[in-house]
Amino acid sequence: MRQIADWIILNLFGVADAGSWPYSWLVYLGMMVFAAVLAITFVAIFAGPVTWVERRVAGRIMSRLGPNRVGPQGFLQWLADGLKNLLKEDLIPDAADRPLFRLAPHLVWMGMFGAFVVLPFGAHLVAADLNVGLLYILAITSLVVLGLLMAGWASNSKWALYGGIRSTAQLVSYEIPTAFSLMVIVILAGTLSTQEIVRAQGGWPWDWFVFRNPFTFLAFFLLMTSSLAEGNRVPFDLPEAESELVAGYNIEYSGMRFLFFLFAEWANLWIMAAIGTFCFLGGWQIPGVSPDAIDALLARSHGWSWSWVGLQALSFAIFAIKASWLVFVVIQIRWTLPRLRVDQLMIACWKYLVPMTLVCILGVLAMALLIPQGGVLDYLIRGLMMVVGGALVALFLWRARVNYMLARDSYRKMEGRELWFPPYRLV
Amino acid sequence: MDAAQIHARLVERFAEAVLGFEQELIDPAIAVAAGRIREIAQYLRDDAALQMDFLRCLTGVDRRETLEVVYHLLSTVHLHTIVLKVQVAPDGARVDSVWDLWRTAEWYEREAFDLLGIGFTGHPDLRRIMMPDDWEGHPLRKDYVFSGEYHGITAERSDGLDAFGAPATDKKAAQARGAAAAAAPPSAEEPSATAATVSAEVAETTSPVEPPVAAEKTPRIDEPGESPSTGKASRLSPPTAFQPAMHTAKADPVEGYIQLNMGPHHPASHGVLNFLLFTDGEILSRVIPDVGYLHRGMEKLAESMPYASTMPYTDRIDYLASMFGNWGWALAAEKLLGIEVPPRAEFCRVIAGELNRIASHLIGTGSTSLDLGAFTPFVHWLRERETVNDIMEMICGARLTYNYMRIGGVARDISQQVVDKTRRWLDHFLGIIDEFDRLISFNEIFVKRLANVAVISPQDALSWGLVGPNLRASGVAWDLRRAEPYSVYPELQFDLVLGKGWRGQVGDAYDRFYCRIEEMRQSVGILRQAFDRMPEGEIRAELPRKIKPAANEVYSRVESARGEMGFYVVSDGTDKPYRARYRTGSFTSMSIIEHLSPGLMVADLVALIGSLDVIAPEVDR
Amino acid sequence: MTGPKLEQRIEPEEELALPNVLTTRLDLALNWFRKSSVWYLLFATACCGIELMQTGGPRTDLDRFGAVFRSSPRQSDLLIVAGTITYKMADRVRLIYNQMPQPKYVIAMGSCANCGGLFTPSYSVVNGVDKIIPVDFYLPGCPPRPEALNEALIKVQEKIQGEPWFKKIKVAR
Amino acid sequence: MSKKANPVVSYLSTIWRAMFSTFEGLAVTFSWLFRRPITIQYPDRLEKPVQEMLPEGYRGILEVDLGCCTGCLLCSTTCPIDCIAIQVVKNPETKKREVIRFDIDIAKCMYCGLCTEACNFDALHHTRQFEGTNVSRNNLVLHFVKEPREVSSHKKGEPCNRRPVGSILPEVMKDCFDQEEG
Repeated sequence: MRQIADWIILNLFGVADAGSWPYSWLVYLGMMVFAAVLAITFVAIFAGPVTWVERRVAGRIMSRLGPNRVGPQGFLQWLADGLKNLLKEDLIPDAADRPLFRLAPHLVWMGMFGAFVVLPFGAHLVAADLNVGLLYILAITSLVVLGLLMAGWASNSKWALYGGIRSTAQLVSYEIPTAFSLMVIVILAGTLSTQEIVRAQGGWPWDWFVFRNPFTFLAFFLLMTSSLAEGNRVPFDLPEAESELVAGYNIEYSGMRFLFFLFAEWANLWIMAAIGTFCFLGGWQIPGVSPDAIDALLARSHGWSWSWVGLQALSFAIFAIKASWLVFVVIQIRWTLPRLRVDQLMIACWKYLVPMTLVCILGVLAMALLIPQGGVLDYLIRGLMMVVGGALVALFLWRARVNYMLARDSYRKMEGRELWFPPYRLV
Repeated sequence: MDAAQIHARLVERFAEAVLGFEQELIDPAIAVAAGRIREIAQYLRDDAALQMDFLRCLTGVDRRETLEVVYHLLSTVHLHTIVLKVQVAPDGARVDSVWDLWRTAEWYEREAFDLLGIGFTGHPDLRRIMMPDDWEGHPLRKDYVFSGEYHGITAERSDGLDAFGAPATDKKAAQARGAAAAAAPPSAEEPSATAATVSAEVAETTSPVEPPVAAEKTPRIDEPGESPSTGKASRLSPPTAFQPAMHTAKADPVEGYIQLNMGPHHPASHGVLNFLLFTDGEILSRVIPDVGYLHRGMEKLAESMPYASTMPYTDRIDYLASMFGNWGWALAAEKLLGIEVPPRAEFCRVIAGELNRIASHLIGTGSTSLDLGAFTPFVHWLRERETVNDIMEMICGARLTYNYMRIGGVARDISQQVVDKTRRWLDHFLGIIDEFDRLISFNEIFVKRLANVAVISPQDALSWGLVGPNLRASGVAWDLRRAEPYSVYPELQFDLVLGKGWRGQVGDAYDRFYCRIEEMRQSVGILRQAFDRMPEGEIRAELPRKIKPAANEVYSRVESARGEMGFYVVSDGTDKPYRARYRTGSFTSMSIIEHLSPGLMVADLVALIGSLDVIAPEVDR
Repeated sequence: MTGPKLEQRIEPEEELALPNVLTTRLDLALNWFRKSSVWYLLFATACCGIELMQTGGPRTDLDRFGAVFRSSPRQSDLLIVAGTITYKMADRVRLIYNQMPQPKYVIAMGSCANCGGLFTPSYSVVNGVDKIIPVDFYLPGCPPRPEALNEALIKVQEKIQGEPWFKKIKVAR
Repeated sequence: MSKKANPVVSYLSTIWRAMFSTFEGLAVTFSWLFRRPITIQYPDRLEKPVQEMLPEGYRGILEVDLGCCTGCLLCSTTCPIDCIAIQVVKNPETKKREVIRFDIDIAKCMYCGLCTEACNFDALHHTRQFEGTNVSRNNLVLHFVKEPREVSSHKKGEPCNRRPVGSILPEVMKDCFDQEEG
């Protein structure tokens, strides 16, 4: 970014030494604003369509269709929701604490948005490859806690306060299993940098951390569970529990501000999936292409080249597919499970997740000490874990098929037509 | 032990306190002295041979000269019933409260106080229950006249039909002001003195010879139509800064507790129920249910209508199980008239009733899962309900408010087409129930949310007058289809579903939930048997031209989806009931919430309401 | 209380500048998005509430039109008064209406909300929700079928589509 | 759980049950992705209008065929809420009874079907029409009489040459709904 700004200063204004030029801060500021707008659009485009996907998937799970009128197959639904909320009346309750009420959605948004900075979307597609990337994600998402509590407090509604307090208790608690299960990765990769973590894995599944050993396999599920809680998703959506707290912390928010909360939620879905992907599922790693080769390509061509761009796009696509799959799983969980009670939430965290993540850390340490990296035994374990993972998926598909078959014949008799209606058939 | 024997025992023991014995009534009643009612009630409850452990219903009746309190008592042990009656003077007289004998009486007495102005000595919390705190008068008194205005909202409605001045609607216009219902109507045809209150604009156009073309130009007083967001909202009263009336006047803030108003608009409140919560963080210290937000005055309406016309109103008592409202009302009228229902009609009733029971339990169990955060199971149940609705549409033409039964039979026959469709659906449905179990009933989170939550002991359940699945979940084998059989249920095979402590203790929320699932399976069996056995024949009995039962009293009851639905009808020999009283399951299950709630969490309260399957209009009527 | 403030904004529009082609076009586009995202408040009082649920349910599926339910009045655009309103409830209905942000629409669903319906003679029932809050559309039925409610939603969408949006912003702000 | 379970066993079994039941639940919801949704795409994407899908006896908006109506007022008196208003007057010239007003307030009607049962002359019927949204409540009062017309004189039980159910309603609704608003 700095380089581009300097380049602009050099070429547009003819000033070679940006540091001593008095107006260079203006250009820097402009660049920052431009980058921020670009990034917000980027995140919005990430977050928006997910709402459409979720509603369509939820619709099919519930034997209905979901939005299909706004644009082709209802794809513009997210845009409609966004624009409508922008046009709604800007409403702040009289009794609310106005500055805090205004600030809260921005904090939540900032917390979510900030995490995008270090997400490695592709081989060289990362906004900032911080050497403390994971730590940064954990730290910046803590802003969300502040925002939610602020929203709950400032609304001056007891329901909102309940939501705020619940979310604080929840997010603060679940930081620990999240961090612990990420520790597993840090131990294996030996770095906190997100790009380095991806590079420590490989393109093929047996190089992924999730199949490295039983403990990473477990840690993957623990991470996904606790990040569900971090993102206030079902079954941990207590802060906005529809049937208990009406809408929780955002009960008094309307229009634009509510939109911020919504978008933060969906953006968080991506962050959740992205963390799972780059920590456990090999991130953007292209099977058969080593990251060093891509680096070398960049270095050889002194800039960019078409093959480099192609590889970037491929790496991004791989990343996006993996992350989308996780997003889909999270959506499906959302529409399957009921909600925990608040004490059960705490029990699940402190009695189950935290000890289990600790076991994972110990186990990974022990494995790292006992089993040499790249040895026969190591690959044997990786293969075994892949078999376990594959078996789980196969079992899942078999159970789903059983459920389908149980309903098929009686449905045909009742309705006089076939039950089969795969999701790719659009209506 | 029959009524005469009970009367003899009471006379033997209380002698002069027993004032009379109305043996000729369908449900024989014993009149006792007002001052001794508590004593007698206690004896009836505690005596080993009587053991009247269940107060079915407590009704206030305005007898014009006196006010009467009627107690319908039942012994679930000895299976005998008795009716007690107490008469008091209308002004200021009080009856001893029996709330500590049967806890359900607490709310019943509040209701009698609210609607009839009967005082109860020793009642812990005697205040209005249905009407707002600042309401004037007691609506169920025979001489009650509604002022026609409350908080600036007038009852007059001068657009629509009334504006065109139909002679037939004059009566109704008067009724809208509550005047017609005040005294016994001298003659329905006469415009009567109430016409004077009709506003001038309307009166001008009520000339019967005026052609409708001219009537269209009638200045309408209440102009609806202008869009509120773009147009002028002129016809509304000026929106001054108003303070909505909080009807829980008794709720003084308790030091150290957060006071929360849950409802009447709340996703988990199943309609319009209000709860005042005192919470210590997430833990509830006290929950005060506040009902009456849907009190529609159905009992008063029944007094102003012929027996047959009340039928559609009974749909709305419990709209999820409206067939049972129909059924109970039809039974009451048939008992009063002494009519036998043709066998085919009885089977039609059972089929429609059991289908409705399934439909109701679908919502009951589905909304429990919705309240716990699982949306999909609920929607799946909605989907199955659509099929039931389709079948109901074929049977009676409506999806929700069936109005299917008539006095002496049913409105329409059930065709073979319906039978076939229902059979096919039932085959499908059994599989879907199993799938529902896999999806949600056996889900660990769901189980953990419901198991061991809000356990109701059998004693409590009886004392609070719980009925239906809620009572059976506590392990009390009480089902009117078995205990006091009616219709053709004795011919049909089915199991009583009792709470077994499937995942926790007997009588917890999970048992109440799962009892309903099991009852749906039983209903499927009943339906299949009923289809097999349905005889050919008439569907309606011969009725007298004018339904005018002789003066009598009856308490008819059916096992609705929410338990005993009772209709206490007092007939005075005219074509309209003198007093109609609806005893419903939700009213009593609502009253137990205050007892159960201390120590629960906010989220448990939601589960509790869901598992009790409380439905607002049944509470408020 | 937010009531009085809100009501002031329902002042009649004044005729402003001549209708501009651009604003008309923009109106059309914006209204198309607005009408595609009508969120209704989950407000069920009586029998119609069950049909309201069924309408959101799988058979009729209002979500097809982008209409989803919200529990908080702050986030909803459409108030579907589904069921009987009693005098005891009347103040709350008005409060809920006032809590909704502009622009907002009201459907009186079913006979009770229209005029009291079969409970017109009752002493405790408000004879029509339009005595309390302004109503945009009246929907007959007792209760109306889900498809009928769907039709009412389409009517609301048509109404939104016809609204001059830019003019209103000028007046309101 | 009366007997005291081994804490380790119960700890592990809780984990197992939570995992297993979640797995089973996900399998159910996943299988639904491949099942046919039951959504009926009202109003436009349909094979036939919803009205025609409804069974014959559906209790929709009321309709009267004045060619069959004898002006007996039975429906109006049977109606528990008086949502039918009929005026029959004797025409001074022809000395025949004429119905000058037959209004049905479909906004107030509760669709109970008592009036159609009461009608002995096959005049009053429920149609399968249910769409009646309107901006004004007054428009929802259907005026079936446009100009005074003589009542039918056929006897009870006699067949009446009535128009098919549902054929009269559309034009009446159109007339009433197109009135000026408010």
